[in-house]
Amino acid sequence: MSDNGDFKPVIVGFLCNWCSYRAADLAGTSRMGYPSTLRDIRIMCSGRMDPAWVLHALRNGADGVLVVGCHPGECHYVEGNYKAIRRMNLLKRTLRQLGIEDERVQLHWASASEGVQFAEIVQNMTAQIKALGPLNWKQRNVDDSVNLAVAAGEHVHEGA
Amino acid sequence: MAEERVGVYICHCGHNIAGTVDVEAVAEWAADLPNVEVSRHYEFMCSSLGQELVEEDIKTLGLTRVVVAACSPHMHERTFRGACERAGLNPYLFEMANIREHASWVHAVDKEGATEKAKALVSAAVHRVVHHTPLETMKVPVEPTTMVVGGGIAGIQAALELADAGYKVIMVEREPSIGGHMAQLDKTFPTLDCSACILTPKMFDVGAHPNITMLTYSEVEAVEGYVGNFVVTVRQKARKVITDKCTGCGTCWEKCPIRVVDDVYEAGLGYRKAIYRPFPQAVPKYPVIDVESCTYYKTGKCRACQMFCPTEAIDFDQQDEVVDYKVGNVILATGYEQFDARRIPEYGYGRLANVFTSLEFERMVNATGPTGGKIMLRDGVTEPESVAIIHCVGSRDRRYNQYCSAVCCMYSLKFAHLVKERTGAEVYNFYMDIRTPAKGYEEFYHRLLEEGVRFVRGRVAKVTDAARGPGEEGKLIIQCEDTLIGKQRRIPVDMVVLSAGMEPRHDAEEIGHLFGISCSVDGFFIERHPKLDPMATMTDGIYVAGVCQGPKDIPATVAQGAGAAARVLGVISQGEVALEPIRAEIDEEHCSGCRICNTMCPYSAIDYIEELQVSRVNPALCKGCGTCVAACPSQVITGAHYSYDQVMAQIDGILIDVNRPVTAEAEVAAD
Amino acid sequence: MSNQNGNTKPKLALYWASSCGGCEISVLAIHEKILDVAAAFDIVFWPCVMDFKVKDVEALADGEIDVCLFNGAIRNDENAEMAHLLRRKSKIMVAYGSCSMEGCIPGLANFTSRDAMMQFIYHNSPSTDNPDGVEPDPDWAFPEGPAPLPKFWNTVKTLDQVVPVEYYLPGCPPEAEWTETLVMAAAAALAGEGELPPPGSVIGNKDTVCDECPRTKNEKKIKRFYRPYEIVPDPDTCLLEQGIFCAGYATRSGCGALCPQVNMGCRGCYGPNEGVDDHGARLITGLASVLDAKTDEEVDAILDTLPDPAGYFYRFGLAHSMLHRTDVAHAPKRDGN
Amino acid sequence: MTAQNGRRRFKHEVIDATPGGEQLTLCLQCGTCGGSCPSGADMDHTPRRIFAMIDADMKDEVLSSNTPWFCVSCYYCSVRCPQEIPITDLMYTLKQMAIREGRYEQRRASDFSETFIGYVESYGRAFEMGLATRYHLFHNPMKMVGMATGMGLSLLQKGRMSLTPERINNIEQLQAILNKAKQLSAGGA
Amino acid sequence: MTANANGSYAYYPGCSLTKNAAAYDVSSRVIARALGFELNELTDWNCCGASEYFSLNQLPAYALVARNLALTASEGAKQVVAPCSLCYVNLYKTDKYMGDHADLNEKVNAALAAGKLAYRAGDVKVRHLLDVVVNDVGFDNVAAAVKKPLYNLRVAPYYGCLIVRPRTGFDDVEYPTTMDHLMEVLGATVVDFPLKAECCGGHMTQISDDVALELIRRLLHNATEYEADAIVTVCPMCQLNLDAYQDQVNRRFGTRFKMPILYFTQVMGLAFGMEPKAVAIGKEIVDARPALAKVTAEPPVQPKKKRRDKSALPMPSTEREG
Repeated sequence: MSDNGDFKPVIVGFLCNWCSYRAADLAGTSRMGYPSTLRDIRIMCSGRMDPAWVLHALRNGADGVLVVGCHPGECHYVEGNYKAIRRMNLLKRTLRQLGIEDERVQLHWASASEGVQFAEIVQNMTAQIKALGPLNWKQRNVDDSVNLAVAAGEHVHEGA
Repeated sequence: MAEERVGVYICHCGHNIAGTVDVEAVAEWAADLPNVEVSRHYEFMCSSLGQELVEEDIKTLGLTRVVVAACSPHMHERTFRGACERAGLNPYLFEMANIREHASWVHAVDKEGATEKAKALVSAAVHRVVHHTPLETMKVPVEPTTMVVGGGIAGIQAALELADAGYKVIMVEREPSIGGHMAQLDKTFPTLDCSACILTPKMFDVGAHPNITMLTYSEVEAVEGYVGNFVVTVRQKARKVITDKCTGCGTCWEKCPIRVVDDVYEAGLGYRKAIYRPFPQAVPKYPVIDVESCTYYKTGKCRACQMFCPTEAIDFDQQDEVVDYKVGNVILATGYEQFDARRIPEYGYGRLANVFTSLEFERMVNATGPTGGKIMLRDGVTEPESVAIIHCVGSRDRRYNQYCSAVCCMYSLKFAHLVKERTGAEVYNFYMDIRTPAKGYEEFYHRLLEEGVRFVRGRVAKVTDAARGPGEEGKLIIQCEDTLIGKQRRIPVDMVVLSAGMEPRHDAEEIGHLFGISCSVDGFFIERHPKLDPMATMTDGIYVAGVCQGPKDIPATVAQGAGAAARVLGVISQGEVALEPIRAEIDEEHCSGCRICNTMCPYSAIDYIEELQVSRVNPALCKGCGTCVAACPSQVITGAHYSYDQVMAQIDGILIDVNRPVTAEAEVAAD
Repeated sequence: MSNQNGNTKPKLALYWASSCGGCEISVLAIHEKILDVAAAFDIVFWPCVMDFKVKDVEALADGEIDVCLFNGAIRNDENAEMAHLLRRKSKIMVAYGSCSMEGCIPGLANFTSRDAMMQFIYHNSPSTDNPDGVEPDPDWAFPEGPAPLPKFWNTVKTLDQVVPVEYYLPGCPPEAEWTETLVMAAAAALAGEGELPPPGSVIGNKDTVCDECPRTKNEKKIKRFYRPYEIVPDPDTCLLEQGIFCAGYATRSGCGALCPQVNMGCRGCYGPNEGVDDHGARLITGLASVLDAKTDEEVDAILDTLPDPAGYFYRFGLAHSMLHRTDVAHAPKRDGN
Repeated sequence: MTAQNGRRRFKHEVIDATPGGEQLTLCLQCGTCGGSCPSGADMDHTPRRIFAMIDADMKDEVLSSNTPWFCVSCYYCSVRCPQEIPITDLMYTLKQMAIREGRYEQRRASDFSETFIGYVESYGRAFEMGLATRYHLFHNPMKMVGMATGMGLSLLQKGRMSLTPERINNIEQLQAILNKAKQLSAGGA
Repeated sequence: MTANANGSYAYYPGCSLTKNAAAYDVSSRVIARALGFELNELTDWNCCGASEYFSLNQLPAYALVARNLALTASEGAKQVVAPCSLCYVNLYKTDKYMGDHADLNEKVNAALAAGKLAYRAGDVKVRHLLDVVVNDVGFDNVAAAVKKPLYNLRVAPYYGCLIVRPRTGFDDVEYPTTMDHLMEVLGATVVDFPLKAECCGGHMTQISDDVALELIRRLLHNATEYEADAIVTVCPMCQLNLDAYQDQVNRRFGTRFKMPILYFTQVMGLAFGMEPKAVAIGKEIVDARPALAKVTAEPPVQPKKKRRDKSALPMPSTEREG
């Protein structure tokens, strides 16, 4: 696989307040370096993760979406992460059919003490997405600049 | 929304942020974001001057929203919410962007990337904050009674602290007596104090304290409510003994014809009767009938205890009692179980008679134990001439428990000392590392070296009775590599003691579930913060003390018990607690009653209202995780402070530069 | 409006772009009320029913049509051209029915590409008999002169992705009562006797099908899915609870829960309920939430009994979804094309 | 993985060539392996010590030691290792590396393996008689005499040793598979 | 028969069973017939490589084994049975590692593809014959087939290494007991044999006499100490080392071991009432006849249970948690 040169992926992260956000904090306090590709959003629990957010992020320029929760069995809200497992699994099955590679949407676990593991997750995902290349969903599939091969169609709806 | 006036503050945090992130560029860039009224950068936002800057702007510029980009919200969210509140702005109209832990500290080698990311995070906060709504915390009074679950030394310490401070305590203990594992021990390291001598007075105090209600032979069945207002359902198992009549004279167990191995107090090394008091100093002093073993419950005959009881205290028909208790806080001190050494077959426990576990050995050396404190082989008569003590049994072993049990090195040294002192036998310690990190511990190790105890550095590969030649006949042979020599050794001994580690209670996870807290990978309860808040848990009002939170020795357990009590006293003295307003709410008018959310809530906060065919959230029970919000297929459940729209806006903000690189724009702005 | 100008009745246009024709029939399903419509409106364009020509529309002044009921998705140049033309000529543009509102069944083409579809239809389908490998040629010229065919688009669009739209009428096809509501409300408003809802409104209920569905709902835990032929469902219990995929929980009501009432899971033709951005996202989250599984493996075991999830979740709404279409270059090949 | 200076560390070569080999980084030097090993007393270095030497980049000493060759594949060390290191498999890796680098000087053990494999590759089946004769002729002709008179004779008499090798039908298929595998294995261990 | 409804298995005899351990092959087929399950020999199977191929080059070694798995799967069999522990562990390990390590799986399949074969990990369940006998046939069915119980024959069940290690899951890795129970069911007296899962020396007989003969000596010594009449094995390598090298051990250490080494299937056949020849008794080098002559028609008299010594401390129960 190629590393796609200078391409720097943008990964939108959703971190649960209790484990993974703290793992990211710990990676910080321990000064563990990882690529600046991740831009994270704090949610209370991975069980809050709404599939629409993943779709929205992918459509609007993210090259990948990372959700990190507490380890199964360790959820602060007892079993929110089990719901995340179910929703992300079904979402990924659906996205696969829509042509979004598995590596672009990942669910991982990191306890509050796993700063190292958190940094590794970001590193690995960055490398995987770099290998896949930019997603560019909006330009390629919504605005149709790539897929709409029929030139005649363009001026019609551009003019609307 | 369009009229919001947002103030943005970028913190330098000295060099911590400004050394990596170009804070000036970020502030300048943020000024052009939609709705931003003012964008500043400042050296230390958390300082009183930094906070005043925010307060001043709210007052003079009429800010309606505030964004501070600084450290983790876990560090200073509360600080800046306070600043907003002081200036008359609802504290929930504030949002924090974490550009220290999540940017400058992790991207120190990539200043450009760190700056770019800081901009994205600030933009996310700005986009999000305009969707915030004012929220009010809910204040609820605190019930001053505390429940302590577990009557070992951790629970005893916590209960006494609270009771002495003048508050009621309900102590729940599963066994017939309080005392826990400490009551089984003979001597305690490193001082070699007699365990009973220091524990018994405390047990007595618990039993006699006017502020303590002691529920022994009892288990928690259900927990409802929230901090300050829990209702805990406790099942008091039937002792089959009327405690009001019983004098603890002991006639019943003397007369009882059924003898069974005592797996709990005697760790399987001794016997008790079917009606028994676990040990002489038990608190309370009343016996219980073990209905599994008692002849009466099998055949309807015998009744020896009843016939001989001078006070007619035996009641074969006594039933369990289930009672609800209202408490404000709970301290879990449920302790540990010893690692089952049978799980390591190569050490032969259960197969080779003279392999003992450490708890068996504790009972053996205890003056009140089955051998009266004499160290002897399983035959009960032969004194060993050589003893091997194997460290790290079931600990530091990925096949079982990865963690170090923290106490085995020290108690193994204690055993070695006791063997030397009482038998003069040759003692070998087989260890990977000797860990003695506390007051007086290393000195104790040195004392053992002086006493001539032998130390072999090597984890034992196996214990066998298969002799290779005459020198090994009739012995247990320890086979290991002496790693300091680099050679295999076979050392014949008479007795082997396995220093088995500590494990979470087998039902720790269920207990955690009852109280709404979780266990870590190793099975111990998770504390709120491993360093700064080791007594509290993520569930308000639930505290942990002792080994149930992680392996520790008696001094650390006592300290944590007292610490947990102090944390509870703090809550009680405030009189009321504020509940975070982060909760879910269902728009009943548009709820279609599909009931998909009904099974989502781990706290059973969602009720289905049959007559209206809609679901409803009980705000007092809701903890705000949002899993029902995410589940709602018609999107009519709103999660306060983490709403769908707020996060959507945050995504828009976080991706603002993807089509137009921020760095390029920053250059333009800087020009 | 028109009425105030004189005695002329308001003008109504109906057009059929890329769709099956069901919407046209659904207009007639308002039965005798069609007479009221005819009485209230002057029908200026309805090529399905009467002989109108494009030049008749072109001849109208801009904005002269009061209401245009436009059904069908935008699939090719012709659809788009007509959408633009009717938009220009109409005051109120109504996306009528699921195709024009969400893309509907024609929008399923967005799971594949124009080229792959042409390949399948004209070459590979089992029933194709095309020994010369002929494909439609948009620039075909007869000896008499050029006869251009409208060009097919790679991506099917909804009406509002091509032109601005005032109102939406969901359904495949819309239920008669809502057609009636809309047309009569428009007539009344044009007569100055009432107000129309704000532009952008969907004419229909705000809740989901569950609201109208008479089946008993319980707490849900799904252990596996069944295709309709694999199971005889209990007639009184929620179908989803019985493992039959039913999109009712995340689909706008208004149909009266027609499908669930005849033991068939709702297919979702009314699209998402009020305020929802992406129908599929809500179907995914709701369904996944109630799977009886705690590990990825357990989830897999259950979901392996639900083939083609994207097909279930975007049966009607793919063209209108957040992602719009499949990125064919990275998607697994679909059967047949 | 590479070391800071760009040279691949020996440890990582060993890890990469072993399925599950990454566990090696977790070695606590406890000695359970060395204590468990049936032939540990006769090894130049116990497995534990070999791991310490691997970590110290003592490649020559490791590959020329008899330790991996004295491994009897009993897997006691693997199942007892508290860090779940696949020690037996690591021994296979070390043998393989020693052969490739021509490091192991006591050729006896590696020759036994090579002779054995030679038959498997040509016939698809092991051939005990051929193995015994060829191998011992080279290393221990005296033993051949013993073979012929003592144990070998007993086995022959009892009909437990065959004088001709058996060949599988589709030997071409097997050879194609093995050749491909060798090629892949050379490509990147 | 629980695990395999139709009682039919692919059978992988392995090279040893074709010649040196033909007794094992013969007796395995015989007892299978007696117990009503089918062993269908895999067509054109190849050598598993023993431990030698793994020493030389691991990837071809896995590919070599995987060919057998692929052949099994292509014959439509779901389970393959190997009586030889070394074959068993190689098949078992290859299947498991291909499942656990994606890289290995990919390369092995690339190699198989060169022979127009493919194998998906998990498609074939690898079983040892002992596992099939105790778990699929079950002790009750074995007991029903016993016609001549082996009363008073004292046997030391010897499992060796590879039937239980690395964790194959069907018996304890350190102290297996399934064959002990099996022997009890056959009427034999089972001696506690602490070295039951220790190494027989494996290929060390070829590399270092010093190491190998000592390992063999320990086993013979221990079994003799426990007054065993015979050692019962589940592996041709163990049988060969203990049987064929016994003479050398005696010569080197001055011992006088005369311990017959039998396959468990031979012992089963005898208990099922078969003629010794039918289960290839006589192929062993240390004569088993004197030991077999000890079998009596009457069961041994059980020694009276000694009254528990009052002073003795209770033994821990042998039940294991979790």
